[in-house]
Amino acid sequence: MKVSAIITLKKDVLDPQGKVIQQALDGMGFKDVNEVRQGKYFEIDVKEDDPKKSRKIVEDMCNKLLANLVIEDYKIIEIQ
Amino acid sequence: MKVSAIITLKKDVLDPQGKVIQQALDGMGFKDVNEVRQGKYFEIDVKEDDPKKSRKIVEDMCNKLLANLVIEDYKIIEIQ
Amino acid sequence: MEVNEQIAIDHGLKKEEYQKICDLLKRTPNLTELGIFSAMWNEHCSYKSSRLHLKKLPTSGEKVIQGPGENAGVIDIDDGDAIVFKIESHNHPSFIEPYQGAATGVGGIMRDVFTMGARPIANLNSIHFGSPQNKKTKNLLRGVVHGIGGYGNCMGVPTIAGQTSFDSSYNGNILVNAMTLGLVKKDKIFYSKAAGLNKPVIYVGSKTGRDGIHGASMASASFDEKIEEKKPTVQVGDPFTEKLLLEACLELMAGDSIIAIQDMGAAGLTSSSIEMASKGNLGIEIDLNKVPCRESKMTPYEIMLSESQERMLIVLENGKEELAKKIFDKWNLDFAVIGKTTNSKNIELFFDNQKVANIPINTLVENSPMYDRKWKKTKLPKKNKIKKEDLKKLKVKDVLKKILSHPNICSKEWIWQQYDHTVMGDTIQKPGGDSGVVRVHGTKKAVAATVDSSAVYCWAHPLSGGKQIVCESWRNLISVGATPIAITNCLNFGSPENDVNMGEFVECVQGIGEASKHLQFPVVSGNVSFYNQTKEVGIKPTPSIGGVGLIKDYTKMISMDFKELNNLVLLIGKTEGHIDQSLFARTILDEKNGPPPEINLFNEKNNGETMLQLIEKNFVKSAHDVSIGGLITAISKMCIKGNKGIELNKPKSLISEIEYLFSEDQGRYIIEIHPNNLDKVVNILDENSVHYEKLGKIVQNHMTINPKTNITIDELKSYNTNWLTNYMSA
Amino acid sequence: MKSSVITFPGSNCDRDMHVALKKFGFNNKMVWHDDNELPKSDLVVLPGGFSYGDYLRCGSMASKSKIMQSVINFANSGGLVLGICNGFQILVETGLVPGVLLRNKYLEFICKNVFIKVDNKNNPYFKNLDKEILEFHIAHNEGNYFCTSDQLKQIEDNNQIAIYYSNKSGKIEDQFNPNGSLNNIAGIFNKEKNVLGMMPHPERMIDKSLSGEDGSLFFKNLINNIK
Ligand SMILES: Nc1ncnc2c1ncn2[C@@H]1O[C@H](COP(=O)(O)OP(=O)(O)O)[C@@H](O)[C@H]1O
Ligand SMILES: [Mg+2]
Repeated sequence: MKVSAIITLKKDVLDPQGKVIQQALDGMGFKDVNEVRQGKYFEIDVKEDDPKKSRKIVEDMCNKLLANLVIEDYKIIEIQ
Repeated sequence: MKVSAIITLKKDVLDPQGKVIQQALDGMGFKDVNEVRQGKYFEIDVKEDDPKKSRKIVEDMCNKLLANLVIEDYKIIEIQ
Repeated sequence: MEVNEQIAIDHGLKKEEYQKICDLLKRTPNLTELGIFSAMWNEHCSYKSSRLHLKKLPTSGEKVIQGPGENAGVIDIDDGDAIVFKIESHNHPSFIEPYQGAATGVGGIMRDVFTMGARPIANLNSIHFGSPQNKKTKNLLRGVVHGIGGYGNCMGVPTIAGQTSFDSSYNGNILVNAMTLGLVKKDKIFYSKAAGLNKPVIYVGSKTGRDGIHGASMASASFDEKIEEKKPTVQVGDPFTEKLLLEACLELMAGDSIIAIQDMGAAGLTSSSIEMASKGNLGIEIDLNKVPCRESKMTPYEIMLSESQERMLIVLENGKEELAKKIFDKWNLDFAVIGKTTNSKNIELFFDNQKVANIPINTLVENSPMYDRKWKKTKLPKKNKIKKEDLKKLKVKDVLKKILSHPNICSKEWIWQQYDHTVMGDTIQKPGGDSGVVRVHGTKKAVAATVDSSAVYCWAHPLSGGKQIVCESWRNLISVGATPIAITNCLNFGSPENDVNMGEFVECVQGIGEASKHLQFPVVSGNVSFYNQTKEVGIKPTPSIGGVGLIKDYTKMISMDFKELNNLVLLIGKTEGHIDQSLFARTILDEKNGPPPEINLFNEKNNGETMLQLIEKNFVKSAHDVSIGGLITAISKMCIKGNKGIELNKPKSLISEIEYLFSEDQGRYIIEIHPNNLDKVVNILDENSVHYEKLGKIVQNHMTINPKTNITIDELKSYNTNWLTNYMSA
Repeated sequence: MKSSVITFPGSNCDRDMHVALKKFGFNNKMVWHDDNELPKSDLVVLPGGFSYGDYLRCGSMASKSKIMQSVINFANSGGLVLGICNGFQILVETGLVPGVLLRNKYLEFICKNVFIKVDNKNNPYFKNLDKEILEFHIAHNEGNYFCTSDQLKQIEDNNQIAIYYSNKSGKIEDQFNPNGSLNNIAGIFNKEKNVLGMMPHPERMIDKSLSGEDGSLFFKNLINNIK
């Protein structure tokens, strides 16, 4: 199954990327932006047909490698 | 409103990052992985209360800056 | 919240310290005040366990413009030019989040340097990891290297040298020390001493967020088992903003608006504002509502203790606010007038029109605790009795292969190839040599820098170990033809509350002091990192020494690669065959006891100065000092780099061949000279009573050690170059 | 000969480029990204570095800077525009040269000397150069050139490939490819050959004390061609 996960910086952690992108958007005329936060997106295709088990596997990957839980959170957004 | 978008590499574009992550996962014992693709995730908070208009604004941002349409696709995944 | 003893203890303060605070204030502090005390009085800011001992280091000299006590040390390199440099640790954060921890370490040390008005021109790093077999090591190494590169490369400052080692004592506590050199005109150096009343206090750089609150306290607490659950806040580095901050600060510094400037490092706004006021013997008043904040509803406590990166505090001349603002606007950085200097000698903080803190500055600085901790002396260990027959059984080639491919000897190219080492267009010796060398832009001069440490020697006998690193630093500079000028030191130790660890500290510092005094190689800046330990066990004592030297004419720089066939190779210094604590003894014989090699400071100085004479007279075609791995390891590296071989003479020495080749006696160099100059060189060596040997001559692509041992240069290369790359890609 | 080097926020090879251009006889001006007008120039250089921290895609935000409109107009009217490293990435993002630059294959920043083979001398940059193979220096994280197969065909049909990664004797093979770049491509022209984007840094090789001197050949030849 294909599992999609997003990893974002925790709320109070500085997001330098988001900040600079917001400034760039502003310079291009997108003035009405409160905030931009950037994160990572993963689409992981696992050899597993059970959605629950697939989710479990990808959560495990997030915990062990993909996310650094000191500064990041993850969320599974889609399983198909 | 807060609009979430994901940007992914087009199918035929090599994703070196995804590949290396897959190898790393493999090394950690996650053997049953067919493929890993990495993308970007954006959460953009715009001063606009209409969901349709908010979507339009963020699509515009993706077209003009956030995505490089030669190699990337974007998708709005959530508006709230 | 009412402050009480328990809350103080939770802030890392001791019971007695809390009592002292109440006595000094003659009242109970409020929470913001307690936070300020805890930050100022913790080990990281107050040097409470180390101050007493650091005082003994020699810190002055003919070339010293500024010794310890400022953001960084400053030395004179003639013609009105000066070099600002310092080394800093970022150990704990790097263990928790290797990429961001290392990155912000590099960012922090660069700020220390450009705060003084200097443009950073070179970065170095000293990084130490657990054993390669430890399952965390690989990811930590990768993360740290990416972090150092990620920050330094983006800043456009070349990383020109460093040091990397592996030892199981770092399994639960890696070391990441970053060093920066900056170039400044002698008459344009900026200091952190405020002066004058009612001068505007300016905040510039990034906004303040909730990051790293209590980072400084974290750096001063040892790791316990629960560290992984603890999730302390680690800062995220923003090198792009720092690059803008660098350019904006230098632009403002070109004028005459600044009275004092201080970066916000550990303990952020707290320590920067207090230090500036304290040095100027002034008071300071800050309106916390004016501080640019990233998050809403930040409290005075959070604002004062935040360790958000890429921020500076400036005391300006009156009337220069507009001009300064214009510059920071141009670079898209936050700018705010947040307060002023006062004559109260207190730090006074206002928030929502209320006074939220009022503390006499001397209670935070002069009255901070200072401890004379208990410490244990380390006796010089007894020499091992190594059986000659055991050594005879070993094949030189097998041993050499193991030594050259040892993680602590093998080529670190995998690391430094990820660091931009050529940006700025002045790098004339890249990583991989004895020192990195950069030209002083637009002049004939060049500056050499090296960073070294010898944890094994320091562990076996801290006093000798301390001396040895200073000597090694001095040798690495001389080997590239630089006259050594001064050092910076980063003292990485276990807990000062443990008398063995404290003893290691005291005696290493003593050793560093003795050597630096004898070599006239003063200490101009440094940093102490205690509590590098997991549970009760400290790391091996690991002082890192960063040395800086000057090459007057960069065309006379020396490198270690063998240059020309038929040239002669000489060994400077005496080989006694000291095997204990050598890499050979520890890895081949598995013998971990015994004393480190003896340091003879008189010979060290004499040999080094004689080397400089030979270099000055253009006799030296290539040079390399002998360090871990011994004589044959040093020669092998010169062969590999120069892609040439050597035919070694039969040694006249009485010691066994293995001892001759792998012992780690100190004060030695290998040099290449033209045969026509042999007599002249020998004359100079004799005149200075320097011991030397004729080792052999340079030949094509093979190394002949004795009639039975013949190794091709390609073999040597394969031993030396593959280990790290293979390890990282496995 | 007049040249202009654009400084973007985060550029860090701008000074190095200035030093190199001056050394070989250009009268160079530094131009701020937020300016509207380019000074009169025979050559415009987009230097290396990390414009806007490379925080989105390399070069993407710089390509939207104010000055870039003038640079694009200058290029479209036949002016010479040279993009080095981050400058190449900016050119790609403006569409002045085709393709994109992805993360290096092994996801590591690479700083080292490489050999490059000059493929096409029928242009103002390499005309009259008396060497085919140069030793250049690279220092980048995103130099992995990529384009679609249709684009590749066009590029090849128009002779737009400027330089390839090769070995010392000019062999263009996978093992000499430092970053996974498509067909070992290290630099690309626009159709008209007045715009050149390349990853290597000739400005770091202009003195025998540095990593090498082949950069000097490049600049000397360039100024002679412009004269
Ligand atoms: N982390 C690092 N960063 C940059 N260069 C490094 C690093 N680690 C090692 N090096 C380089 O590798 C070479 C070998 O280091 P080292 O074995 O400590 O040398 P030596 O024994 O001559 O002091 C040196 O040139 C050093 O600058
Ligand atoms: Mg050395």
